[in-house]
Amino acid sequence: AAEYTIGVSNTVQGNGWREEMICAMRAQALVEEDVTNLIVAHRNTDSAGQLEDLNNLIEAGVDAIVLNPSNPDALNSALEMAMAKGIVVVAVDAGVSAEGAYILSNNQEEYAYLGAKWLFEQVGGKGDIVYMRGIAGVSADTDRDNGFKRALAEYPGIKVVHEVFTGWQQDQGKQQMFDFLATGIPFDGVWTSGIDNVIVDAFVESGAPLVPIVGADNAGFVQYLTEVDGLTGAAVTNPGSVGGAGIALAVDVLNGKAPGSKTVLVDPVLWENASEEGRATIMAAQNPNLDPEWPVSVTVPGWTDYTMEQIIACKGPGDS
Amino acid sequence: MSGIIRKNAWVAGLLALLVVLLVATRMIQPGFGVSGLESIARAALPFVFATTGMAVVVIVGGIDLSVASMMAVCAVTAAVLMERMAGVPAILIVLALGLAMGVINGGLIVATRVPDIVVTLAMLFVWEGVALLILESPGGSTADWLQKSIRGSFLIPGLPNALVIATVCIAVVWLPIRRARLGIAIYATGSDERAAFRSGVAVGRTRIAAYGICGLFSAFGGLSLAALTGIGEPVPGPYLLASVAAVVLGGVVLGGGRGGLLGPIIAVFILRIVRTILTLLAVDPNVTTIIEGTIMVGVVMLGTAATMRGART
Amino acid sequence: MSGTQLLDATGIAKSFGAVRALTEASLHVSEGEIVALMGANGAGKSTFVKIITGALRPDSGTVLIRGREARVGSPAQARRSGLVPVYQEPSLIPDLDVADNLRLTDTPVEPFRRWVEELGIRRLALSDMIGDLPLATLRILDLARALASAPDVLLLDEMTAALPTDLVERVLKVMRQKADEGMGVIYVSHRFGEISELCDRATVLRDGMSVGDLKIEPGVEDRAVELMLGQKLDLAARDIHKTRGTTGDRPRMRVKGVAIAPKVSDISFDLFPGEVLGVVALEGQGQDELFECMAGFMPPRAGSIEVNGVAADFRHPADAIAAGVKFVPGDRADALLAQRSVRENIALPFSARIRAWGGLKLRHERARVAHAIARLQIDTRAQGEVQRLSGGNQQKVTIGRWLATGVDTLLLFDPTRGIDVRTKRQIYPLVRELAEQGASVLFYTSELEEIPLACDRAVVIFNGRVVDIIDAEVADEQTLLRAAYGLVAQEGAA
Amino acid sequence: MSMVVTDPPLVRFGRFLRDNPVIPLVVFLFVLVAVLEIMRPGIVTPFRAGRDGVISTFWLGNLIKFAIPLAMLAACQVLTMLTAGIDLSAGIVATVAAFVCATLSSIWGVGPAVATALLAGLVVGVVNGIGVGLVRVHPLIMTLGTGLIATGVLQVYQRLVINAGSEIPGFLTWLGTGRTLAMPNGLFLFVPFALFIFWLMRFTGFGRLLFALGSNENAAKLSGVRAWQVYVALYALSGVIAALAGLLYLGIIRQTSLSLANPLMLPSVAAAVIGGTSIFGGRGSYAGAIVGALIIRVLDTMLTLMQMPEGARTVLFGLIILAVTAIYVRITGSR
Ligand SMILES: Nc1ncnc2c1ncn2[C@@H]1O[C@H](COP(=O)(O)OP(=O)(O)OP(=O)(O)O)[C@@H](O)[C@H]1O
Ligand SMILES: [Mg+2]
Ligand SMILES: [Mg+2]
Repeated sequence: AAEYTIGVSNTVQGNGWREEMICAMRAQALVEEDVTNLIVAHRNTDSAGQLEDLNNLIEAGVDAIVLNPSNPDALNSALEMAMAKGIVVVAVDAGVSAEGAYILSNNQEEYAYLGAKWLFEQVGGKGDIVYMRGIAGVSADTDRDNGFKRALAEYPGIKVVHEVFTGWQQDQGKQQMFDFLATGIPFDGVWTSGIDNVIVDAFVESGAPLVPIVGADNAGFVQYLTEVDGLTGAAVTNPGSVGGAGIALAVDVLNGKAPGSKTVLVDPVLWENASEEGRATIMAAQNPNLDPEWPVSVTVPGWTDYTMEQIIACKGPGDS
Repeated sequence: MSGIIRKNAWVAGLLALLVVLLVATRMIQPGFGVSGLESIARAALPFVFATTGMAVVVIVGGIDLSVASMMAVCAVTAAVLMERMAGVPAILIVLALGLAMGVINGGLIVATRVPDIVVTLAMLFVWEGVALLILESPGGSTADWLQKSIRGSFLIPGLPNALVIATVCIAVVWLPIRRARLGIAIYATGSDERAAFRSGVAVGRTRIAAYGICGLFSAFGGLSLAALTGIGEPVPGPYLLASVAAVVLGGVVLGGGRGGLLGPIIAVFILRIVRTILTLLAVDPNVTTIIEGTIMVGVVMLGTAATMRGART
Repeated sequence: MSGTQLLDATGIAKSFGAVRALTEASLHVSEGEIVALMGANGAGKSTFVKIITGALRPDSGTVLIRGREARVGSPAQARRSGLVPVYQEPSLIPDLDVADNLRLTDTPVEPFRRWVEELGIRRLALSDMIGDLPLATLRILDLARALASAPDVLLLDEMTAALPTDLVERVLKVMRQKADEGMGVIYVSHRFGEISELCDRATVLRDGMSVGDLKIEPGVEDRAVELMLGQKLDLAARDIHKTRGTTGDRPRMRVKGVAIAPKVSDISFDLFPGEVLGVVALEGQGQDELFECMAGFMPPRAGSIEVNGVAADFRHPADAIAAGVKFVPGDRADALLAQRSVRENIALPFSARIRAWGGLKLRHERARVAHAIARLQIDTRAQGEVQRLSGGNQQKVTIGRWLATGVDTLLLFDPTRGIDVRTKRQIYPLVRELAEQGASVLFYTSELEEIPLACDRAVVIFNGRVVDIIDAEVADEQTLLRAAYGLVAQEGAA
Repeated sequence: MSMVVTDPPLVRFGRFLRDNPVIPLVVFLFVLVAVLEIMRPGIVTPFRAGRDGVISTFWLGNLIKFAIPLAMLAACQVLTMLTAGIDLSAGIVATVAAFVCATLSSIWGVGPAVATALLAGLVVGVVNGIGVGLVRVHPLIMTLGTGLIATGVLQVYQRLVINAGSEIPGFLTWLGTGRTLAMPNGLFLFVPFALFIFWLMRFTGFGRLLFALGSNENAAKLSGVRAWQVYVALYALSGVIAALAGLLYLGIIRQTSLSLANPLMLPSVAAAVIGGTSIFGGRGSYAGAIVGALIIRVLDTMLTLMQMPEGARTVLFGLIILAVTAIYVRITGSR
């Protein structure tokens, strides 16, 4: 077997989704027999910091780089240099504009569109919605906003009464929801960008009647969809395990089995608990033992090869 | 006399540490050479500017928590302007903007008599908001030549352009000031404000000038961000804490009056190279965080023990 | 002696919140005239000087410079108008070297150098950091800097308080000489000797008000004191009750062959219970280091210190305090919590030990503090923050702290620095009283006349060595000064 | 010798405000609340009806509930700032404590989990104290460094417990989400805590020493204070307080996260400085910091409810913080 060294670059630390992504990368690298070494650069930083990490990975002589880009356009200088040196570049989760890079991306615009559309249908095409976004000025948030706006345009009866940025922080989101509830201004549904189960808690704790809530497939929220009385909601999948798929793709490319298209979009799926079959899907997907911030979709069928145990162990090649 | 020796000993120690780290990098990765140096210099660029700006205000006895936010404002402004106009006037506008933001910070501190840390904490939010108002999400673009200028090492063979540019910018701004009365006044104000006032220093104006310089360096920092990424990002990067850490590591005393710019700049390179080494060694990223924290604390501890600074409290 | 009037300040008033520092202060000085500004601690002298030189704004009043009304908004402006101060606190920048400090005030270097030498400081490089220089040198540099800018009127606020005798002599000489050349001098001091030697006239302040203008002539002291205090005070020494304590044979503290880098090479003496032992030395003979060493700030390089016959190995002032040795340092800025109240400053040692970290014993504390305040007559009008007290009252607080805790051994480093006559007259008996109650006091003073007044014996230190131990009864200024210049030792050696 | 004159009432009132600097702050808090009530009529009134005539929530209770952990972290800042220090590790310590407690509860049980969480805070605090007090590292660098180290350790730790699940101890949920007489149960923890801090600062020898070290360490040394002892105790206390705040926050948010309490870090510094604590040491008041925490929370609510671009909200937040402190400084004449 070949002996590949793969470099990983990620710019958000301390968030369940990203942690799962890293663990999926490790687990996939472990089961890929051609990968002998995985170098992970994983910290909180901006695009300039990611450039630094990418350059360091190039210096370290990796064969492929799998990155979750902080921005589609900002990293081109390093990515082009990498590809010029024959390094395979795979962007996961979001795309990059550098020519020649493989993109294995969660379709963020679709993610928002799917959930919003379901929500607007759920409230009957007419009503007041709370729109809880992520971090202002960050690419992923902008993509999702585009999807949300697209759905909004299709439902003229829907009005956004509150729009707020949670900063993708649990405490912020919960506190903001308390504030909205306190104003007494009624609303009919909540769309969240993944800060979801604390929103349900806010309703329950303040004794307010629940309204339909859209969240992500985080373990905590998915469990709430099965448990909480009177909660109608939907989880849109946004698998962190796409990172594992990225490793698999990189190895394929290194082994000369490059796919036809450079861009592979992993389209999200929506699980709702309003219908019988939806509930069945959710029951099958949920995993109460998982860290509540982790997405329950721990594998990407057709791409990843590791087992549940392996991703939870979170060990890569060379880790003891 | 001993003060000068103490100061220089600190900088010399840092320099020695930097050399040791460079040698270590070379040993870990025999291929590490000009291109590696070049990429470190480039990565260090925004940190260098943030740190020099911070160092100047710390020397005057203040602190500026809004550096990273001001850098974001400058970066997005540069990216927006360069879509519309030529690069050079855009750069001049950005530099003027940085200076203006710094002067506003300083002016507010002097006018309201609210402590530096509070004013700049508030301005951290203000400038961050301004950046978002200028550009809602990452975008814009920067002139091609600007992006190219900080790459490679064609200006002086072997010396990374980024390093040359940083040196020139800092030298052009700081050296004349340091030599002039304003430089002395900045140190005097930071060292003992009352004595400075009694010695005829216009304390308020000196302070405003120092914050203005910090704003100017933030503008350089913002420009370097725009040059690195080719776009403008309205979200402040991790430059605040990093610059405070580098300033203190570099031997500038929080509280003012003591230290120079060379030490903090060397400290920036030390912190950057440590990260490179950890990546080259493929250290677990979580352990990397632990090691970075330990090094930061450890170096200051060792330095304190070795030179017995702070003996005069 | 009446040239043109250089400065005429009338009706100056200034309040700090509820405290009226000045109510109606006036002062004038003419060419070639040296005017003493006198007043008890807290009378408002420093405030007056600060107002004239633009460091503070007056609430009301007028300042005329050469007969024309002047608005002096800042010290820089004052300097340009020819009014140059030397404030009570050093005003040089600690983190700059001498040269940069000069540039800051646009002071020409050559005249400065000349004045520094003239004033008796020899080893000074322009590259020396101010923060590394001793207090006395700083005072001289402050003065030299002022002189170098060739002022019309020089204002000296207790310039000599921190100076040893030899340097004081130089300063007085230079002042006299400059006055003869036509400069006007306003001279703030609590030392009658200096005033009668130097000044032509004295303006007396009491509670912020000008209460009189005196011509300096023999016997004027009593009148001045009466004006300053609003009451009569006997200046003679006879009311100081002096009985040699029950010495016994065992010294309380024994200093044996102590050497401290870099200045002290060999110092030995015994300090007995019930005795006040004076220390006489010129500037920089090692007395600072000796006191700091005895107080636990630094260990001796050689030799030993014993307390009650037990070797004392002080590693921290806390060790010294535990052994009953308490220290009042020379620089009050070192000893005070500037922003805290008088009470907290005095009560500080009560909380020092971990055992005392719990709840405060407020009643006990209040009583002790009140006692100390009363005993030292501290003017507590501005007691909320010690930094608002006048210089002299701040000094008293540093002593009051140890009166409140009670003392075995007290190390006083120039405790009467900047303290007015009346308070001095209170401090000598106080020291005697402590001795009578069995305490031992080591008493360094820069004013030699205090030695016979307060002490039983005096150790004279020159060049890091004890050159003589003199009985206070015979210790007149002449004798002490000769010894302090090391003349005794040389004769003895020859 | 009595020169203290009686002044006109206005001057005396000014002085009264200066001596009781919390009062203008409280006034400002009420002004903000009034503005909020005008913006959203009815929000402050405790019982109010939603669309279906159902009581929706108690805004005041929520305000206090979320202000409590912030005020507790602000205590870390006030205490350390008294000595001219700062504790930048407090937010991370709180996060660590919450995470450790939630994950260990399902493995070891609640008691040991809570004890371990507090112990983690103590350990970080003691390390800070040793660094600051014995090795004399600047507190800003020391606590920044230990904060980084703690973050790294937490990340390593979380990988060991990914599938351990998490459990929020019942009493924390009760403290965090329960109400008694419309007031959050968190007050049962906070009121004694605040009283303890007041007592500590005003009426204990330890409190005196904090002020003393902040105004002049040399003077404290001269009086026999061994500064390192105070620093070690101080930072250890700060670490434990931060851990306690983290536990309470866990009860409030009922969700573990690797960055749970980190967003409270800057606001806790802001609350302390708005409340009149000087970062240069020697001056500070905990009552002020509590009001500061409330002000920040009210501002948060106001801005959350305003419909405007995020950038404008952020600008406004900064400007209001600046305005509050500027007015405050003007009234109290202190810096
Ligand atoms: N900043 C201030 N705030 C409050 N009170 C002050 C302030 N400065 C001075 N005072 C008060 O004004 C009065 C006059 O003080 P000043 O320093 O002028 O006295 P002084 O005559 O110089 O005394 P000394 O001989 O002790 O130096 C004192 O009661 C002092 O407490
Ligand atoms: Mg005075
Ligand atoms: Mg004074």
